Amino acid sequence: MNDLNTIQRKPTDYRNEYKPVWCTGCGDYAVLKSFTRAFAKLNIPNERIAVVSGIGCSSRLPGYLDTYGFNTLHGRALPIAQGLKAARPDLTVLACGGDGDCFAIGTGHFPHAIRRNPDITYVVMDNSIYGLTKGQASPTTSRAFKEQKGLIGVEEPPVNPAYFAFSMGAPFVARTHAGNMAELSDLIAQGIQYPGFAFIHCLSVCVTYQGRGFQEEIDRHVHATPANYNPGDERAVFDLLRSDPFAMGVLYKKPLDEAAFDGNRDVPVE
Amino acid sequence: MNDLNTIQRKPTDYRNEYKPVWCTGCGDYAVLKSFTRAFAKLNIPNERIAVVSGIGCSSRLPGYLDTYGFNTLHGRALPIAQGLKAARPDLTVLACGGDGDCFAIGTGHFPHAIRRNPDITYVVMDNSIYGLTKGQASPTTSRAFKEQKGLIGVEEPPVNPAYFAFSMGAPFVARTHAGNMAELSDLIAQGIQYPGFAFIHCLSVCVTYQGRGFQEEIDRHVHATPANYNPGDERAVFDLLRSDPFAMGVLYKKPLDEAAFDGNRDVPVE
Amino acid sequence: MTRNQLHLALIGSGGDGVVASATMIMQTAARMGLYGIMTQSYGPQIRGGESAAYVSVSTDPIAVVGDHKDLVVCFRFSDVNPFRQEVAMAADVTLLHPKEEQADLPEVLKAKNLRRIPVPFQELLAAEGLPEIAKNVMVFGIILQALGWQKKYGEDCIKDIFSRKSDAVISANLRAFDIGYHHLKEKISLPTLSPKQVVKRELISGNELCARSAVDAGCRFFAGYPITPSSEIMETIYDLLPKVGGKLLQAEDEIAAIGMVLGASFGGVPAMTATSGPGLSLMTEMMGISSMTEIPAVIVDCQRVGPSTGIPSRAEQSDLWHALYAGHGDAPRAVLAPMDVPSCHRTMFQAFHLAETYQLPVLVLSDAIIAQSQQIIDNLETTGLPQGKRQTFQGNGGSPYLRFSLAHTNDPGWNGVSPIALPGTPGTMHTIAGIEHNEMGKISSDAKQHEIMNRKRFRKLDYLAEETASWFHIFGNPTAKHRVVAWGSVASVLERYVTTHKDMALFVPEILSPFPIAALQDFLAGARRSSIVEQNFQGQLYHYLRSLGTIDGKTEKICRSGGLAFSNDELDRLFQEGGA
Amino acid sequence: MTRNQLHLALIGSGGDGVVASATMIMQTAARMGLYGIMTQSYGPQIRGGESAAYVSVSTDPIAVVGDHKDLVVCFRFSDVNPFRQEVAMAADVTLLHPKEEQADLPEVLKAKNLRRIPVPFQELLAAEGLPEIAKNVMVFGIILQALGWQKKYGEDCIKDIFSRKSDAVISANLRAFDIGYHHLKEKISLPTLSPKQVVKRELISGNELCARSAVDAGCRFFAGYPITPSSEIMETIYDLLPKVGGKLLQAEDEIAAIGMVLGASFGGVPAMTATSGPGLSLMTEMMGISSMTEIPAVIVDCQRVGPSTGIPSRAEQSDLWHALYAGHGDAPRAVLAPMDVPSCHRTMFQAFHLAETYQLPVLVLSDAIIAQSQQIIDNLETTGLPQGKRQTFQGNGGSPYLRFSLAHTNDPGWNGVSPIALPGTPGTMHTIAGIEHNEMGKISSDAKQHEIMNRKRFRKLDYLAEETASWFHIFGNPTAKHRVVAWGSVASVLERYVTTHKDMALFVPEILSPFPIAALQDFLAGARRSSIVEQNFQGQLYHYLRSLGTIDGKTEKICRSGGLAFSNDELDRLFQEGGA
Ligand SMILES: Cc1ncc(C[n+]2csc(CCOP(=O)(O)OP(=O)(O)O)c2C)c(N)n1
Ligand SMILES: Cc1ncc(C[n+]2csc(CCOP(=O)(O)OP(=O)(O)O)c2C)c(N)n1
Ligand code: SF4
Ligand code: SF4
Ligand SMILES: [Mg+2]
Ligand SMILES: [Mg+2]
Repeated sequence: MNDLNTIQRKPTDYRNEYKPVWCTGCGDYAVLKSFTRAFAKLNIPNERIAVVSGIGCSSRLPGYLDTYGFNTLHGRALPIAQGLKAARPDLTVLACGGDGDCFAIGTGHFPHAIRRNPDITYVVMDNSIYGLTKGQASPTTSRAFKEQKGLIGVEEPPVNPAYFAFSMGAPFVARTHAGNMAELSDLIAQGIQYPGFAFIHCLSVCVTYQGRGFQEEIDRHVHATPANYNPGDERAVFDLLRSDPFAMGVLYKKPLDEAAFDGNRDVPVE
Repeated sequence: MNDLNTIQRKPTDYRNEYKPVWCTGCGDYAVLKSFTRAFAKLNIPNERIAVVSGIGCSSRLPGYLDTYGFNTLHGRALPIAQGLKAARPDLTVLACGGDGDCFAIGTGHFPHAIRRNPDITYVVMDNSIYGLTKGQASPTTSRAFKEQKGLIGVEEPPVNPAYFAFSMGAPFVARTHAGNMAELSDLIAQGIQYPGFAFIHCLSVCVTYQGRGFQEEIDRHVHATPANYNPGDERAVFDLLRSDPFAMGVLYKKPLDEAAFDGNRDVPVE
Repeated sequence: MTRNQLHLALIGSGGDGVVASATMIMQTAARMGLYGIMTQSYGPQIRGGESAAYVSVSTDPIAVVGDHKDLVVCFRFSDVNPFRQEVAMAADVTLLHPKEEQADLPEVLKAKNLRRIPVPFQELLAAEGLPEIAKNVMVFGIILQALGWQKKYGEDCIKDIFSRKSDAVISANLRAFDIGYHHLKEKISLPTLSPKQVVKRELISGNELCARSAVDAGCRFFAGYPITPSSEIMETIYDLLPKVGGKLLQAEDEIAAIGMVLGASFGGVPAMTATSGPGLSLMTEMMGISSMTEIPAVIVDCQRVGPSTGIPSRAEQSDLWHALYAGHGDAPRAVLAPMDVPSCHRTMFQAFHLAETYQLPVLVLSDAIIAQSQQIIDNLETTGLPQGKRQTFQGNGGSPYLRFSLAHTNDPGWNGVSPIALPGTPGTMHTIAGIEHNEMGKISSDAKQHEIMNRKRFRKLDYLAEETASWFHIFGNPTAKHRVVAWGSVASVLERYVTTHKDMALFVPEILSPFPIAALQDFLAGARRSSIVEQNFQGQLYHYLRSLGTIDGKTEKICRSGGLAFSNDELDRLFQEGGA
Repeated sequence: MTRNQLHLALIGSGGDGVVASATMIMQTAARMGLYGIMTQSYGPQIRGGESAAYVSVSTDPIAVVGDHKDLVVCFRFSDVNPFRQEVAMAADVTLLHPKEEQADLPEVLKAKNLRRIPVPFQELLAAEGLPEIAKNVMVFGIILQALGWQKKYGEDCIKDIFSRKSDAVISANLRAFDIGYHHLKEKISLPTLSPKQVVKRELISGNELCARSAVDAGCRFFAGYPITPSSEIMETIYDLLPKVGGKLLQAEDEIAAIGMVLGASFGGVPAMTATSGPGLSLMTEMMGISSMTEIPAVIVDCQRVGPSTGIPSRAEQSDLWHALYAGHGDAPRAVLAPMDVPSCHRTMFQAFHLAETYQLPVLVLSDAIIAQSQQIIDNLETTGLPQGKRQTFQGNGGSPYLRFSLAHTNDPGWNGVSPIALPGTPGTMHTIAGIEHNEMGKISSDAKQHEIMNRKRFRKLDYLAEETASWFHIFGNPTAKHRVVAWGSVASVLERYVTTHKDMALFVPEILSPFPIAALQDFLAGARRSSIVEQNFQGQLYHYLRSLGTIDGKTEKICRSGGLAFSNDELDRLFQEGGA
């Protein structure tokens, strides 16, 4: 294994030469950049990183990284990432994908990944729409937007991703948006350093099917968690998560020693 | 349709002649009885009832009722019940199954059934074990029990069913145990009368693979919710659900008018 | 010069509006009494990347886009590359391209008698102060003039499209159209198409028609999960179902979707779902319980390139084996396939008829080409189509109800179907299960009972096969020496091919399982040569027909992976080479 | 009187301990140098209902439980009913039953020269103050005496079983054994079995052996979800993996299980899962991405009666079509099948060899009989078994790494496999996807590229087929006039059958796909009659072999639904009737 400190890698060192297929203005470009910045910040050797995604516009992300990657099946990033991490705990494993990928077809895997608490950082790029299949309502689409666009499922209230993760017992829960690359890359880096399952809910606009109103709404409402907010106080977390979808930053964090209950993290399968 | 009030049905009127395959002492016998008592209490014509289950010991329950029933696939009671209820809102639809059925393979359907909030009463018979497949750990098996029996998944903390349902937004959440048929049948009746998705977490002992210690522990700890407990106060619900797995009764209940947002409940598909 | 067909291609990228212009041409053709078909193709970019639209207009019904283009509009030569395998030029093709385009002409756009016409698209708009967005309407005008079609039809089309917009928008677009229509000073010598009858016809895609015909055939419940290239079925039926009192649920995944369908169908409501390969694979376990519990379900699979995620937007015929054989255990089912857009209508009636009549799952294998093509079609007849209803049980005076009654086993006329008592019916309460069971539905682990129930379930297929023995088409001269079998969108390519190859006849099954074996045997009898033509790597139909004993080693297997329709040239070559 | 086989049945219900007693007999036989096989059967009740254990002991290796019982212990005549189809009496069967049993002898227990011995089980225990729970040990003693086996072996067995218990427990059980052993005053004239060699052999089930051999073959990761009749594979490998540094995850469902396997395998670790029909159906989509991304995976399917939930505890061979054909798109795979318990060893080596060498999914079709039988087996050899390793890429000095390199396409010796660079390897970073891709793994929607990649993926199968062309067995006289093909547990029933039918030869494939076609053609050449025998309703192997062109309509299809093993009598009848 390379010594972490011999060379200092730049964000661009983590990008390969492929041009993303995303639409101009898609939030996912910023998420891609934030991944590379987080890697550079931690100076992780490219070959030690593996990023596993599902299917969706967002799930194309690993294909643009100069790391190992597996663009798997719709909804299945987490099982595959968990198998990889269990067999190869020596790798830095991340998972990523869309809101549909995680909260529709992938719903069943999410609570169980959280229960197993592997040392994986999972970034959900939430554009509140099925982007790749051209704009159907996803589980996070707001009722107002569904009503306005005539999408199916108007009666169904949206899933609250960070609250879902917290309720299932995720030890590290954060939220930000693609418009804030500094925060996003910092949170990804924190997630990687956190020795358990780190969930990062990242609002990322789909300019084509959600429209720019999504970003405008984010920009209008976004704010940091209150100054006195304690992400270790579960009652406070409950109150915030249920009431405020625009508070950004680390929303919940279990003390490190409680989080890392798998003592055997760095021994790969023989 | 029969007039509800012409005859008064007895619990035994809802049992067919088949002898359950359950082991002697299995908690599911009492659950079956409680179903029939709830039906009799509400005096629902047998033919208006449909009970949909998954696969497991517990999922055999519909086969012993003199109602319509569908013993489906492992983990799939909820999608099938939802399709039935959507197409035939004139029926009283219940779903039932085991902890594995609901919280392992069926996990992905649970939050979405809750979001759609159909008028279905869902009884999970939680023996904290995979009964039918001979005693593997389920998502609700306690870590202590796994450790003691050498079951797989010792590190994984158990799922908290009532809290899961509440977090996902279920408007009616109750808990009891098979040892308390009076309460169970009352809760099932309340669930049926509630005009939205009613989730009933019923601890039910598997004498064969969990052993009688399970029932003893229940008997030792079981208690009603505190006298001043308000199942409409979400903060209080949060506190209770996270701290007390043995409080029994209605744990959470949304006011009726908020719950019944599907205005069109009784018109079957033409 | 008159011809009866003309083939156009529009190639560009985001903002060029190639699909919009092409759609306007199609709508105008439909209004004029012409027929036509249009397909689209995309580069790798999600939106805004390269895209192409192919339009063929014709005086007679046409189901396949023509190979050699008579008119091509290309907005950027560099956009052509992703489509190089699917466009070919007629010898005397006319090419319109921006005046500003400096690059060398790409190989694919070259032709013997190419007529190259640079057009100052940008300038034309700017000169009139029209916004960029009006470009597609202007291009529509240019093409209409080139085709020699009356201006009035184009104007009507625009008024229609923008009917819900302000007058200002309408007049701006009419102006853009006008500029385009009068731009070309010298007349392009494109052949003229004369409609045989001036009548307004309908423009519809295979997916839209699947949805509409399903509702016409009695579908009252739909559950689905989006997936390319099937999503428009859900989107269309979502609009239609409320009008007939039906319901729709968008599911959290495909397992839930087919589960909801089975729940609704258990309730007595004809129900369906639609998906593509990955979703179909996920539905495998549920298909089995539909067979086992004898609960009808209709599943439309819009096939795309596989395996796995494959190429989502491109057609292949490689889900056949899955449709025929997938699922643990012996699980009866029926498999149907439309061959073009209009035949989706008949197929959906057949699907609901078989599912409801025989109480089993019915798969409909469409594909990306049929699903996504926009075709101008004639009025569709519904009379004469099979429209079976589920045989329900209303009580027989006292004797206990047997859901899976075998009472008529010894009656040779019995088709294996037991009347179903729907929830809500008094006196016939029962529980069904995917576990093996006896007549009453009671769980049984008795091996002999299992054999008896298998016989019952498969008996239905025997009778179904009898009823569907005539569900096939023959094209060309049935005594021709070379006999070919094809299905799905490949069949319509071959239908076109045999019209110009008089030594060939074509057999197209409407039902793939149970296969109309006797008819195929008749068809093949006396052939000097026979070929199975399909678009998948392994020759799935070929091996299936061999497994049935219907063909032997002398029949040729002609197959290749999907992604591109066969062209006539390629078929020439393949038939010359002969199959494996 | 000496014989080389004896067949026992123990029938009772909860508390009778029939399985425990039977297991002790098997353990003693293993200790004495005998061979044996034991299967179990249950009534509908989850636990505590009727259950039966069938034991055959033999001086030679034996893989199939004998049809006609020489000794039957029946604790309650009313318990016999669920098993009436699967037990038959030898003419001179000895029947032990409780003295208290008053009912008439059930039909199935009757026999020409039946010797009926009432035993006061209850009294015997009570007289000695022994608890009810000791009954199984006492019964073991009675049987041992009846078999004429030395008391010492029985005592050793008991000491072994209770070795972790207190001395008091051991001595109480020895006492119960002693009472039983000396109970029968008159000698039962059961034939004596003389072991050919006094050696202690191993008693193991098919599932246990699958797990152990997988680990021996290099498996270092397992993920699974419980399902009958496969769960013991997970339970056994859970104990074994930690000893070799491997890992196991119990998944939330089968989709997650196979997903975890693919994740581990992507990491370079040989990995497997095990399931039964319903779980296999759920794994369909994941199998496709294993084919597409060329990531090895081993999937064991312990087949049970289908479709749907079917009969979970009983064997059938009806998942064959699913294994061969399921999954949308053209997706290469290999399919193997053991024919009895010991062959699971060889099969698991073959499975890991093929998966790792050819980078594709390998299915192993076991069944409920093989999975659950307890068999006394000889030491298993590992030398000589295929043990391929994955071809990894370690860098080649600068030129860019191509995950799906086609560089050797024109080299006729190239088997289609591209070396894989594992995560962690510097300089070879890349992303793989279930989407169609080019050599580099980059996403491509080019139809020609798709054809090229299909060729690459299927080229592996051609070379694999060459390597596995000899993976089959022939039993009996290969020139016999009647040639039979069978696989899985049915093959071992036929293996036994052909030993007494000298006019028959049997072909048993170890690999079902790609099928050893040439070998089968050789085998069938010159046959006067040929039959495919299998246990499913549709004749899945038969139709598959026809689809390959390996057999024609003259070969008989002999099949029926599963649930019960073929008996020799039934085979006589079936061969007499001839197939379809
Ligand atoms: C099994 C399966 N079902 C459906 C699809 C079609 N599909 C592809 S991506 C997608 C959803 C995309 O939404 P999301 O996950 O939010 O990602 P986004 O494109 O918005 O980034 C769907 C439904 C599929 N590929 N596989
Ligand atoms: C797809 C599928 N996977 C696995 C199984 C095997 N299986 C049957 S029941 C069951 C779990 C039973 O546990 P639970 O749901 O808690 O019900 P219980 O028997 O404890 O009442 C499992 C894993 C199955 N039938 N189908
Ligand atoms: S469709 Fe939406 S999510 Fe997809 S690339 Fe375009 S903007 Fe991004
Ligand atoms: S195994 Fe357990 S859950 Fe199943 S019937 Fe027996 S006691 Fe009940
Ligand atoms: Mg999205
Ligand atoms: Mg359970």
